[in-house]
Amino acid sequence: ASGAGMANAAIRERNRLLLVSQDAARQLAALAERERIGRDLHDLLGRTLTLVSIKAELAARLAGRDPVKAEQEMRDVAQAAREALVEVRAAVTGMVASLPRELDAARLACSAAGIEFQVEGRPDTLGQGAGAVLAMVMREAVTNVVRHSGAASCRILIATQPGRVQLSVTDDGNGGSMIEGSGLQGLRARVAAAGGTLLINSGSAGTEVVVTMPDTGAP
Amino acid sequence: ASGAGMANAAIRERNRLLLVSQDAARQLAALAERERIGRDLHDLLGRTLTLVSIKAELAARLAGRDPVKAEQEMRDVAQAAREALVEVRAAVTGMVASLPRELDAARLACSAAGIEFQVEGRPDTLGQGAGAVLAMVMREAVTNVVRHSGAASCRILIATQPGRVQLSVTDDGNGGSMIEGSGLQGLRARVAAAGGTLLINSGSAGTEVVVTMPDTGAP
Amino acid sequence: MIRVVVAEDQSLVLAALSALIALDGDIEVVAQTRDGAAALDAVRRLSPDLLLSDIEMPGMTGLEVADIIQAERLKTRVVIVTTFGRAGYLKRAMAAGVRGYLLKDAPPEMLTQALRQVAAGGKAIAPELAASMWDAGDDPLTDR
Ligand SMILES: Nc1ncnc2c1ncn2[C@@H]1O[C@H](COP(=O)(O)OP(=O)(O)OP(=O)(O)O)[C@@H](O)[C@H]1O
Ligand SMILES: Nc1ncnc2c1ncn2[C@@H]1O[C@H](COP(=O)(O)OP(=O)(O)OP(=O)(O)O)[C@@H](O)[C@H]1O
Ligand SMILES: [Mg+2]
Ligand SMILES: [Mg+2]
Ligand SMILES: [Mg+2]
Repeated sequence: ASGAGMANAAIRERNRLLLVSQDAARQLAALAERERIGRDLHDLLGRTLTLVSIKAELAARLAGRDPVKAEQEMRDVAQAAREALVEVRAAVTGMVASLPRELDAARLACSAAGIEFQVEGRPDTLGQGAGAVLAMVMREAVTNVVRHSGAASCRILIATQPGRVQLSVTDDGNGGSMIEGSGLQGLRARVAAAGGTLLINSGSAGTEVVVTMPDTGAP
Repeated sequence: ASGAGMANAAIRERNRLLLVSQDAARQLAALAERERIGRDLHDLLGRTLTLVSIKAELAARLAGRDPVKAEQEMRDVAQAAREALVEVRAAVTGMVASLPRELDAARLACSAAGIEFQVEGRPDTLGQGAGAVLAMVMREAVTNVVRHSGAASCRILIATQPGRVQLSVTDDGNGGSMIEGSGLQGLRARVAAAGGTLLINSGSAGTEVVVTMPDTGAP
Repeated sequence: MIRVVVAEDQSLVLAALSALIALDGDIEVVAQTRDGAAALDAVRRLSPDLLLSDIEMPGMTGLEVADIIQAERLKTRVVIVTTFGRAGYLKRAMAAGVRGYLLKDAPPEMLTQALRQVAAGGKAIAPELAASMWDAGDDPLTDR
């Protein structure tokens, strides 16, 4: 990260600004995303659940005097719920993190911070389950490299073997205390929940985060 | 935004990096947010809608043979739908943009870009409807100031009168073509949809975006 | 009569699902259980024709119960019902010898039809879920 002709103070200033502006951009983006999803859901659910509660009430009233109509109301309710479920399923699939997408974002973050970024291995051959967990791991590990490492380069290695996959994020920075904050703790929890293992090495030659996960290759 | 001792090239480089890193941070943040919300909703909705569809089917079948049981099933369905609505509303309320929160984000974005930021008026007295639209307006207008204006300062003015509210975002930058891209177009559409008016002035002394909205003050 | 143990951790769903499949009269629910351990216990004790089970439950998942039933060579056949076809579940289910894999909100005729089919020695997989198996990363033509 040595911009030609930039004084040391200028470099430090640049790094400070990068971090502040990233925080700001992050907040804005999170807000925008929340709002978009909020609107979608509000529309979808508001509509379905309101319909369900009204029709179910109506059916309950009809049950004693007009069972045929009551039955029809209840079938409508079941149908509405099933249709909403189809939409929710589609929305959720669109939301799952993917490793290739996350690699692009990590490449951008590193390039912005002047950290060289290398990838070895094929991110696109993983099953969606393992892919989603590894995407989260990579996001947190690379964010830490950018924020804490002072590294000049960051290397991602993806190694697949039958039935399992290993991801490592290695930097050549200064290492750190690695006293686990919410970032590393959350990561550890998610990896464990998915049946994987997490290994962290940090020293004066840099930091390495290695995750091994079972991978059935299933979607 | 004049870092002492920084050459012109260095400043340009810094600005480029700021934008790139903001993009990266934005992508990362949006992904994270989507995933978090996705998980929560997935669970809430999946549970409720599944329950509704199964119980409604059961009630429909019972209608002919056991009207008392059928009625009870339908009341359960209505109850479940109502409870889910309350939960969804609570989740969505936390998601919709609010002007005070958005002002904080704008202050951060400007400070990161070295632009002085001033606010006059009370953002916290608005009704939620007007507040959400103005929050969106401000987000887009301030993003434009940071990206396009070259300004040294940005001023936000919020003026409330009985029944209406006016927000202006003024910068002292270079002005611009103001040929409307998706940013200004989207903003115009939302303001119009909410019954407000949008006015844009741009010249060599800077740019001013003024929105006037009806405001009932209702929460 | 087809004898079924039902396992589902959401008690309202458990009750409604059990009542629903018993309506036609040819299926009898011999036990309703709310977690994996209780389901396994009921299967061992009652030796039903079928276990109709949710996946995500406290303690042991429906797939883990299916693993054990297969390992112990019990005669009970397993039908899984789920709300979302999560990544990898279907393949795991197949590996555990599961015979039916359906959406919980499937129309009841489809559900009871599937139960009869599996009890008779067949298989039943919801088309929505079967399709998802081939969506990503599993193209037989791509050689890693
Ligand atoms: N690549 C790295 N190089 C140097 N130090 C690191 C690296 N990754 C983590 N650390 C150290 O480990 C600590 C814990 O990391 P962790 O991600 O848990 O928390 P954090 O990044 O400080 O905050 P957050 O909870 O927001 O992620 C960091 O504060 C830092 O000191
Ligand atoms: N405060 C400003 N100062 C100078 N020029 C501006 C300002 N605001 C907008 N512009 C000009 O108006 C154009 C249109 O703005 P608009 O927000 O619609 O699009 P954009 O910012 O280029 O892209 P996006 O769709 O991402 O917002 C900008 O490209 C820019 O040239
Ligand atoms: Mg961290
Ligand atoms: Mg814009
Ligand atoms: Mg469950």
